[in-house]
Amino acid sequence: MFDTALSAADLWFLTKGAGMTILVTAVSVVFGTVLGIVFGVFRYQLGAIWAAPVTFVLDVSRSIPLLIQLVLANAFLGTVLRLQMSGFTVACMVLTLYTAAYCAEIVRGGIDAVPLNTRRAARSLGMTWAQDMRYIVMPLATRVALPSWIGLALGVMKDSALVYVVQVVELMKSTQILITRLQEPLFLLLICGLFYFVISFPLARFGGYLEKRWSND
Amino acid sequence: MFGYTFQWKQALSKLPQMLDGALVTMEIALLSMAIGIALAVLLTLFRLSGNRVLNGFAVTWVEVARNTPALFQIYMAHFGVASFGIHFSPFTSLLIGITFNNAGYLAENFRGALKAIPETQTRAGRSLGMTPLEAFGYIVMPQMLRIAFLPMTNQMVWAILMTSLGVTVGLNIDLYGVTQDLNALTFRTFELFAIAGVIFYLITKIIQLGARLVAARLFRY
Amino acid sequence: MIEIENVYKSFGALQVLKGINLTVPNGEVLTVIGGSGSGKSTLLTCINGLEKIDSGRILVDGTDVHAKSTDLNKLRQKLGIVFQQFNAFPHLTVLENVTLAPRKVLGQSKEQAREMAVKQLSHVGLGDKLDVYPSRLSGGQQQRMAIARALAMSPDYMLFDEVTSALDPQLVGEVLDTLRLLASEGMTMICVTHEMKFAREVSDRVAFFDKGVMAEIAPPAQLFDAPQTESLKTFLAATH
Amino acid sequence: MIEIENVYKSFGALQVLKGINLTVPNGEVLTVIGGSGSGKSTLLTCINGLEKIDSGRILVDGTDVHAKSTDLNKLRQKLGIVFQQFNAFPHLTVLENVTLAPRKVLGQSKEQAREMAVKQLSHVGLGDKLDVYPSRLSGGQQQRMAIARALAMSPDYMLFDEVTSALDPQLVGEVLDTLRLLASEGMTMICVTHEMKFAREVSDRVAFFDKGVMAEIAPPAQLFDAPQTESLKTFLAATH
Amino acid sequence: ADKLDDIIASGTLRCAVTLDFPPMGMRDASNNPIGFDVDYCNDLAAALGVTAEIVDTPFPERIPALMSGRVDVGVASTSDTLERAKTVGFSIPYYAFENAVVANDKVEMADWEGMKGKTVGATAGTYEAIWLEGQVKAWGEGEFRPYQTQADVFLALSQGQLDATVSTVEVAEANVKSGNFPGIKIVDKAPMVPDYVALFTMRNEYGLINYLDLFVNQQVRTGRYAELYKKWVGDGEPANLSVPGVDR
Ligand SMILES: Nc1ncnc2c1ncn2[C@@H]1O[C@H](COP(=O)(O)OP(=O)(O)OP(=O)(O)O)[C@@H](O)[C@H]1O
Ligand SMILES: Nc1ncnc2c1ncn2[C@@H]1O[C@H](COP(=O)(O)OP(=O)(O)OP(=O)(O)O)[C@@H](O)[C@H]1O
Ligand SMILES: [Mg+2]
Ligand SMILES: [Mg+2]
Repeated sequence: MFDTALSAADLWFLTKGAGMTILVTAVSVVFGTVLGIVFGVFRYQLGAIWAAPVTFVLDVSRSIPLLIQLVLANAFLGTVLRLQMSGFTVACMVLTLYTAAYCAEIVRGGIDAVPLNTRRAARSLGMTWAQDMRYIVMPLATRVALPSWIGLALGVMKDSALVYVVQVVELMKSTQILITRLQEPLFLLLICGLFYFVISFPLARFGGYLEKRWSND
Repeated sequence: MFGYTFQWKQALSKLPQMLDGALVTMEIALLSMAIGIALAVLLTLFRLSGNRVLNGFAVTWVEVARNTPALFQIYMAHFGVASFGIHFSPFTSLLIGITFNNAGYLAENFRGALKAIPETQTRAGRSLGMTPLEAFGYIVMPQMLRIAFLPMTNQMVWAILMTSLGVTVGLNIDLYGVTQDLNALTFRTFELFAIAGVIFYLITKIIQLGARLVAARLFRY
Repeated sequence: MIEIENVYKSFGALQVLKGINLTVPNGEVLTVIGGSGSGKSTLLTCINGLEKIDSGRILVDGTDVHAKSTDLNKLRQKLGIVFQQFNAFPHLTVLENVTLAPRKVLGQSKEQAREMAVKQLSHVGLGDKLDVYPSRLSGGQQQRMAIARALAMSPDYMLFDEVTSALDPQLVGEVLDTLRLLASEGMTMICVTHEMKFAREVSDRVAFFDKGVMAEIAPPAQLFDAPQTESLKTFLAATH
Repeated sequence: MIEIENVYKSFGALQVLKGINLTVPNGEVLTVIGGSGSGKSTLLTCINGLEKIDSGRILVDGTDVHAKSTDLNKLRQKLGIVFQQFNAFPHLTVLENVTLAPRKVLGQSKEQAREMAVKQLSHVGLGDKLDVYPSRLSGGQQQRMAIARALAMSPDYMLFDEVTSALDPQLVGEVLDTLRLLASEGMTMICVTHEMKFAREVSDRVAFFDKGVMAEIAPPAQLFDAPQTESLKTFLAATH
Repeated sequence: ADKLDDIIASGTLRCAVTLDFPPMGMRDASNNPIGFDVDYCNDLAAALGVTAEIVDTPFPERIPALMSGRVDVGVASTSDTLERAKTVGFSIPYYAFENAVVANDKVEMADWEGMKGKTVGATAGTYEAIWLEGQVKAWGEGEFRPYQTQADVFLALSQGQLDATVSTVEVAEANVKSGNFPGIKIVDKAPMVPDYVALFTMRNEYGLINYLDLFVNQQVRTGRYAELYKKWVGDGEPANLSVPGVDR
């Protein structure tokens, strides 16, 4: 069907782009999750009023296009503060906050899903707040939260396509570069889509599987 | 304090142009939601139909929409399909891309919502003499839309945010496009995009507030 | 008249109805009793065609319910049914619950449907709840609304499937009173129930189901006071 | 000894406990009965400090439960409590459910905790379910596991809050038997229950709560056979 | 130490180059950067005695990339507009473009005024885009679309999504010649003031700007300018870089 000039080197170039996509995603998701858990517990524990500043920041990062966040962070860190940061660093910072914002919600939802009575049972056995959190709430909340968390990780992976604005050459940008040279947009886009799909689909299915498995016990 | 001098006045003077852009952004988001919801209901029906072809079509749509970046979908709607000689204007391309994405995500939400509606509701409808389609339309769908209302609000917010990707297909009349055009002229990047960010933030807040009011009016049960 | 002729029905490997024969003439109140899983609910859903049968025939006014050519949607308008679980449509007010099917299925005008609905709702004692949402109703009120909803289609037959078993004890009475009223007005009814007192009082005949078989059928006095089979004796002993 | 002195407690505007005075000496089995919403559960959760009180005092072995200086986590180890809703930790096996607190709170070794757990689980008849997850247990078994879990902390007092009301009738017996066993072993117990027969048999005294007030308290024979107040008479009439 | 010292001390010169702007910047078959601007940056690095690092920067990102400190200088065919000079510091011009009108084969178009009423586009943020958008506004009919990259513009033109574009003659000729974009033709010169492009760096780095001026001057003087022109653009006269009648 396709008579293509695409070479093995070009495929390797795309694979490197996909590698960058995965790297940016992995870094952001790891740090974002840690931060999200901290914020999530923090919000749950402090109550709405004390947690308001954090809530606001997280809310902002969910309410402004990622593209603008990247441009602004880049302009602010680089142009205003004159910090010498690579585009990769800026991209990871923005995506980390972005991940944390959604993750905090997921964590809070997970904690909320642990029945109050189960927690009461733990406390009435003499467990401290921390023990209750560690041995009862976290394991149970994880079951509720993990499927959404996988969804989030995949979302971040897809949204990382936007980090091209800070000169990070990831999968989508690699594809555009090849389109520039080879002028086979449809074919290259299909390959690019396939790459995304191959990374994303198994994980998405795994999330669905966990959800199904855990929803009936 | 900074090595950079802010020039807010110059940037703020462009506010009217940016607000015009915000209107276009909202227009695209609203249209894409309206069409997206209709398509999502259709996809949901396809999935319920038991017909393998229709079901396969719906599943493919949903999986592609959910497993590839929105940027990809929009780029595809403009440059990809043009390889078949089908040309859409930037506005239409963006609308198609976002609508495709919305429909996929909403269909999945609807499927989840459907699970929460007891089968006995359909039975009750059928035993009053309704056809399957009537039972779906009058009984199941309204309840489904209520359960899916919050996810729908989120999707609306995402639709707003996704309009920023229109620049990749040559759109320059939406909020992000206008901002970028202004930036190309003056390079007051931080100021201009900060203003755009505030406008986006306000739009999403208005949507969320509006959704709450609508929900209060619509779902009194 | 409802005629049930040698009806068999299985779910997978599980045989639920094993050759049921039963005729319910117009005007009769038939009560069906029996243990859990004996096939009572399944019989009702087969009568109005919500479930298919494996063999045999069910005729309603002479129409074969499970024939290909039968317009089930039309047929069901004749057959009101009320289930154990409250099936109120939660997104509609009480009035809308009752007027929905008359308007959309029978094509009645808004006014026409409303008039009928108000009549039926008053009948079941909900005349003052028209604009309330079902979530604000008690279980008993929800069941009475479901009855009014079925009656608004002007059915010729009413099927009741343990309409009181999901209710708190103090609410059972109000729903049974509604059934009594209907019976006294001459409605043809099949009532699946666990309320023996009610069955004894209201029914013309009582049928006892045991593991998919109609083990006994007789007027209440006879069935309750002189049970013939061992299984009925055990059943009656357990429910007293 | 548990001493409750003039305890008041409200949730917002709703006054739930209105001056409760009660002393439970060691070794006593006290049963608490009363209508829904009369404050029985609230009293129990106040005794082990899960809820704060508005005024009055609660002393357990002389320690003021609600004093700032009291180490509640320590105190709660003395006070086992089992709730109406099954509170199994669903992600842990039966054995892990029971050993968790002894290991993490009391700092017992794995073997030590296991030994105790096996003993208590056998005690309540679950010696063969050690490695099963709670979702595979019946309600009655879950409740007995909850009792074993509380007993594994070697508490001096046990509080039971309607531990049988969420159970199917046929499972009630097995849990009540476990309570009887405990009582016969001399455990100090406060049991909130609706099982009048059980209350009559097992208790040293029965307390009747009515709208946040302890309306009557007496040995079972006296309380059940010669109720003093109108409200207790009505209550007993309704539950028979 | 100023920027110039910093670059020499660090041993690398980071240049913003736009790599979808053939023949000025592009990629070879193994996706490595090549082109006039790439060579120009390498020359500059060599003169400074450091190694060059090419940072691929789309047109709209060139100045932001500099302002955020991601690059040291821009060697990216950047028009020296007065508006931009408020933000960055330009060297003397190192190249000058004439602009051409390029159209899709299927479109009837005799000269540049044929663009009136058509769907036209150019690369967002470029000199020619700003001119073309102004023309479309002045005509009051037709549609203007700014795409993110030069490649997207020609892709859209080749697909027929655009009727015409304005681009530098060099780019237009290179793209027509390459055969990558079937179905496009050069119609006419665009009636624009020649587009002088310059190197740029931070506005206040006078030492570096000074150095850049001299470097551009030396490139012409030594014949390297003509050499690079021949290598990347082809036979013919490279544009005159001085404006008659005025000094800078
Ligand atoms: N849709 C179904 N699929 C599979 N099995 C079913 C289905 N519906 C009912 N059954 C099974 O058929 C048997 C008879 O069910 P049915 O509901 O008719 O009994 P019943 O007499 O109404 O009992 P109950 O008094 O508990 O309502 C039961 O064993 C039930 O599990
Ligand atoms: N956390 C709470 N917040 C607000 N109100 C509460 C809370 N817990 C209990 N209540 C209210 O306090 C009152 C007493 O509740 P409590 O659970 O103590 O009653 P009870 O005697 O145990 O009743 P039951 O027999 O139904 O369990 C009830 O009206 C209840 O609704
Ligand atoms: Mg049944
Ligand atoms: Mg209670």
